[in-house]
Amino acid sequence: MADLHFLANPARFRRFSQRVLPGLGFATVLMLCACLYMAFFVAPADYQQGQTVRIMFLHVPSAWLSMMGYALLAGLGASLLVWRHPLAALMARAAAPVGASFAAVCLLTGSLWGRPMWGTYWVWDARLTSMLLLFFLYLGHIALSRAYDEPERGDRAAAILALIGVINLPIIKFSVDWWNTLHQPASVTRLDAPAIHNSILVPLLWMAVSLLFLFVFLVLLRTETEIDRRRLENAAAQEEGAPA
Amino acid sequence: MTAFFFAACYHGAGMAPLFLEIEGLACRRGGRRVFSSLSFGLAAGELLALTGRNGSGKTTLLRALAGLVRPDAGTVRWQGADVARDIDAWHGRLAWLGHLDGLKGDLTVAENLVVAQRLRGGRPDGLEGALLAFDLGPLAARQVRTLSAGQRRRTALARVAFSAAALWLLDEPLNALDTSAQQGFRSALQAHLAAGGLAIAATHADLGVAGARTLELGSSLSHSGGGA
Amino acid sequence: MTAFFFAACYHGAGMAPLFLEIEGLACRRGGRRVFSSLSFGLAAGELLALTGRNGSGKTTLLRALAGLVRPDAGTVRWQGADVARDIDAWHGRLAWLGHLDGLKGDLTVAENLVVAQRLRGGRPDGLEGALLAFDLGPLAARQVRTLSAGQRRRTALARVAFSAAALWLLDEPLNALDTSAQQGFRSALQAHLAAGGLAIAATHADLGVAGARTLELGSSLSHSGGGA
Amino acid sequence: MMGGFTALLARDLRLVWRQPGDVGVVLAFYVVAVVLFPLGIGPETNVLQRIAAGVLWSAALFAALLSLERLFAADHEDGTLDLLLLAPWPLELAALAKCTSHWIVTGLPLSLLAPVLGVAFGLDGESLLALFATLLIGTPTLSLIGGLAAALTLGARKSGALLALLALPLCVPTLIFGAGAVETLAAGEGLATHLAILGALALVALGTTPWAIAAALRQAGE
Amino acid sequence: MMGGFTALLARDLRLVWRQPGDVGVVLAFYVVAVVLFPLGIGPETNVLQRIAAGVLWSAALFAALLSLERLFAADHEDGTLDLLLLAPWPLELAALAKCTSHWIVTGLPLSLLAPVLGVAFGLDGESLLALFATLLIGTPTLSLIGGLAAALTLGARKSGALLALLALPLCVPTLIFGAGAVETLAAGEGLATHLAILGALALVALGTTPWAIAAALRQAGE
Ligand code: HEM
Ligand SMILES: Nc1ncnc2c1ncn2[C@@H]1O[C@H](COP(=O)(O)OP(=O)(O)OP(=O)(O)O)[C@@H](O)[C@H]1O
Ligand SMILES: Nc1ncnc2c1ncn2[C@@H]1O[C@H](COP(=O)(O)OP(=O)(O)OP(=O)(O)O)[C@@H](O)[C@H]1O
Ligand SMILES: [Mg+2]
Ligand SMILES: [Mg+2]
Repeated sequence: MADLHFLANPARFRRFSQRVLPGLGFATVLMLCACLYMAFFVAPADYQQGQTVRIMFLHVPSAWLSMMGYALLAGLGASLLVWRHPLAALMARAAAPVGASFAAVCLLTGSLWGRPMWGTYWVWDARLTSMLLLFFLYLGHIALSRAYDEPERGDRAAAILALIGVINLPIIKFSVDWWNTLHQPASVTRLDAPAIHNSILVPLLWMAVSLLFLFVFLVLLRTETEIDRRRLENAAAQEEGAPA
Repeated sequence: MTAFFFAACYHGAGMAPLFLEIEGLACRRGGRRVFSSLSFGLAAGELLALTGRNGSGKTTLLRALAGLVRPDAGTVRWQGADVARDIDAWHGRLAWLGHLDGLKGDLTVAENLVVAQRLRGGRPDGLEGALLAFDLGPLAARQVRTLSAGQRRRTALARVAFSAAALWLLDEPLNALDTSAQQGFRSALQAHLAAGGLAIAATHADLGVAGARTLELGSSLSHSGGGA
Repeated sequence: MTAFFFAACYHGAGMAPLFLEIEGLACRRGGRRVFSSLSFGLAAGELLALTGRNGSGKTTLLRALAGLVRPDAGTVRWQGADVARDIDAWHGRLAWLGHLDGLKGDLTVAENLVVAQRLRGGRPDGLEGALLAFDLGPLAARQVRTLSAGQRRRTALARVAFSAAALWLLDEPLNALDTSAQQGFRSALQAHLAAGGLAIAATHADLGVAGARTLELGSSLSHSGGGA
Repeated sequence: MMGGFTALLARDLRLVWRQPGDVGVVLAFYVVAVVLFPLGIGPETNVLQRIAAGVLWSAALFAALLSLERLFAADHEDGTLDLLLLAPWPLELAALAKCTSHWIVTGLPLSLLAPVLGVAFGLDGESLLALFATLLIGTPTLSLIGGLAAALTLGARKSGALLALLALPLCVPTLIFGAGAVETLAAGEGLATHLAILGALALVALGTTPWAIAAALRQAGE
Repeated sequence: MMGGFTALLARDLRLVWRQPGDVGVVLAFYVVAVVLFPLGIGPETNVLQRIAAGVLWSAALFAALLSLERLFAADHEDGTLDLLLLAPWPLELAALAKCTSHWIVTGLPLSLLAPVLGVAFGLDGESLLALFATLLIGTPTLSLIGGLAAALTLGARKSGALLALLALPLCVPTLIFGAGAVETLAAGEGLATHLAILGALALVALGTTPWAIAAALRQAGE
């Protein structure tokens, strides 16, 4: 918490991120290359699903990251509304499109995977639909935060939405348990041992870690841009000077 | 200041003594008679100040003159011709300022003026002058929704001045204006009158223009018809 | 006239010299600083007239005092206590008149006053007096949507007078009022002050109340902090 | 405190009473919307029966959303929202009062009307009852969530569509369980779980949205 | 004369251009609305396919109506409607310009989006094309009729109730022939007659509504 307070100041955050970003970017690229190699050339094809199983290495981590991203939005929303951290608003603005992209990737890879597996690109089952709703919530967040002339008001409205929308996360997570559907039940994130073979599980987890790095990198980078942009806008506004 | 009036379009008809003649005008609102058999005339270069208590019918009269409210009886004549005959031509001759400013919050001050002029079918020449007259230069690029009440009113007044219309119909033009803006409005109005324009303004304050005529609407006058 | 003020609720605390203290208030709108480090105080029975050019921040200041806009910095104290601590109690002490009248067009004049009073948690006693003070008797049963601009403004003012609040915050109260209504407003205001009430009014015209203090907002003063 | 709540509720109901037609419009919209689907789909009864609950529920959702747009906007435009913000009692109660009046004026009549329309879709008595019960428990949630969307989009640059975009995803669980209950019944199972879930959703909405609405209204007043 | 028409059209498009998100919001609403129905109905593909055209068309109607509500109201509230009434060229053209800009901003993008969504419903290529064609010809009618309803609801208070109802029934023929065309195609018949009827409806609307809208606007100005 103390760290968070420390970083809540945009100027300090900027100094921090400038120090961290180059290294983080480098590490992300390296890890992604290694993981993609592992996923596509090292991991074995599934005896049932064949080569299509490789879609999973993109599909599952992006599902996790998009859910995590929304939880992040909610957290940032709370810290904006309760503590008025100026950075939280900028970071939420930066994170929403990134999270939305991961949600879109999950939806796309899922439906591409669905074609060979279920014989259709799309079914209206609970898991798929609640995931689509998560994507919509992201869109609503983005639209709302840009729907005001004073960006601060858009930030606060979107923060309120993020806090309410977080209800959707457990619905996504447990949809496979609550409704019997086509979609795979949890096989990695279970309380008991994972139900996936290690030869697939290990690259999957590595892929998840490197995509997490990518997520963090993108959010930090975009936050920095947001800070600069807000500064420029404020400077421009001040320059217009005392109104006549 | 006068550069953006097309003086020619309402000048030069010197033989007609009265540009605007109102005869026997009557209006009712919500079943109540507001005024009846109202008659007056206005010549080029004249200003008529409409006064009267709240609810005496100033706004109603202005709207009836513009053709926004259909009067119960009476005619409005411009250079001798009933304006109801060619209402579009009549609309082309007048500029309107209502209780509401008639501005789009999402457009900037300058865009609002240009768009309003285009909607009148006019060409947006001489924008600078209109902005200058109401001290709007520094605000020209600001979205109207971020302006204060008085700044908005000034923009609406600039729209009227910019329109180059022969007749200005103004409903409480001084509302929300600070003293320097009131001064700016007065000079714009005087320039308009000097160029041969006409103006009718509903007001509770003194407009501060020398030689203005006054028409007081009110329960006693409105029934007998108020001569100017 | 004073019959409908609950004088007791803000009287009798004679030992406190200043009811309202503003300290180091700063506000920004759309990224622009409107005023900063503004400090002043107001004692019981005092009227403060806010003046200044269009866009100088009068409305912003009033909204910040009411707690409608969150200021960037500074505190507002009522009898020594920061009003942000118990905002509901603070709201119970003030009456608001904005640029907009805050009336429901579908309700009658009397209903509007009664409802507004109920929403404040007060009892609608002495309605007659408030109506009378603003000459609204004959209009009491009319739906507000059928009123003229000035009649509506008078209804909004009657709502303020009817509220029996200790502090009146008024944004351009004289807008659209005719001379007799302005006179009526002045006497209501004077009665309020005489009963120990406070008032802050943004205005471009003279309020015509003897002993009123003035705070001029403007580019020069707003940065250094304007003493009254 | 409760005085302010009832005063606001009474005022809003009185405003509706002045224009009883406005309720009629929502109901008429509902009827037309429900009737439109068979028109688009064709008159095969078994298909109609299959989708009846879904259609009746979705149309109720749209009717509620359509009428929500002006919930706070009218107060915002005529300046009475400032008076609510300045009322000496919690704004959360004001938010609740507004949503309550919206439910009384739309949710309640829609719940009563839906079974009548259900007959035209060939639903049996038990299904009709289930429809009524789920709507009665589910529509308050719609009013609350829709009220939140209305408050969030208040100061924003217009657009009822933005409101719908925000509200619809949040209303989906209610819709699923509402329409689902009727279908479960057709499949021979009991109603109880579905009704319990709908009730739980309503309670969650009741416990969260008033605060969120109040927060949104406060920032719209700035 | 045409100068005023293009000026007004340009102004409205510029206002939208300032807020490109608003178009996105209507489209997003459309997507969400279309998604809702399957949710209520359940995932059986053959039923979905059967009702796809009806759902896609009805949702387009709702999206259009939702965004129409404010078509004239915004101008009414900020006083620019008075300026339109006082423009020195026929008010009918102004009405037409407003409806045209509404169509460009909603009808056109909806027509383009619908086939994409149709894929999710399992429609084949020919049906998708038919969907696009019928929407392209049919949505102008919706904009015109909806514009009339919007103008009528601006004016006298009591008519508001009666006349808001007017829009939906007036749009029913367009809806029936629009959704019907896609289904006819599935039944192996040609599209031509349906498209011709839709075109005729559009022409009738074009020939009548601008005058009615102008009349409604004039009385709203009183
Ligand atoms: C558009 C369609 C799809 C969507 C929106 C979707 C969505 C998701 C989501 C949100 C998760 C994360 C769940 C969690 O961690 O609790 C997930 C995990 C997963 N999905 Fe999908 N999915 C889709 C299609 C598919 C298909 C076609 C398959 C393969 C048959 C598949 C297989 C999996 C697997 C194996 C997991 C990991 C489950 C676990 O270990 O927790 N998905 N999907
Ligand atoms: N929503 C807003 N966004 C950005 N800037 C704003 C906004 N509202 C007001 N302003 C600006 O803030 C400044 C103060 O405005 P305010 O309304 O307080 O002025 P005012 O003194 O009340 O003026 P007036 O006499 O015209 O009513 C003005 O320069 C105005 O342009
Ligand atoms: N829509 C309406 N329906 C019924 N009566 C109306 C309507 N509008 C105005 N009136 C009444 O018509 C009369 C004249 O109103 P009008 O607005 O013309 O007055 P005004 O002189 O402009 O007043 P103000 O100085 O207050 O602006 C008033 O008595 C008013 O109550
Ligand atoms: Mg008037
Ligand atoms: Mg002001």
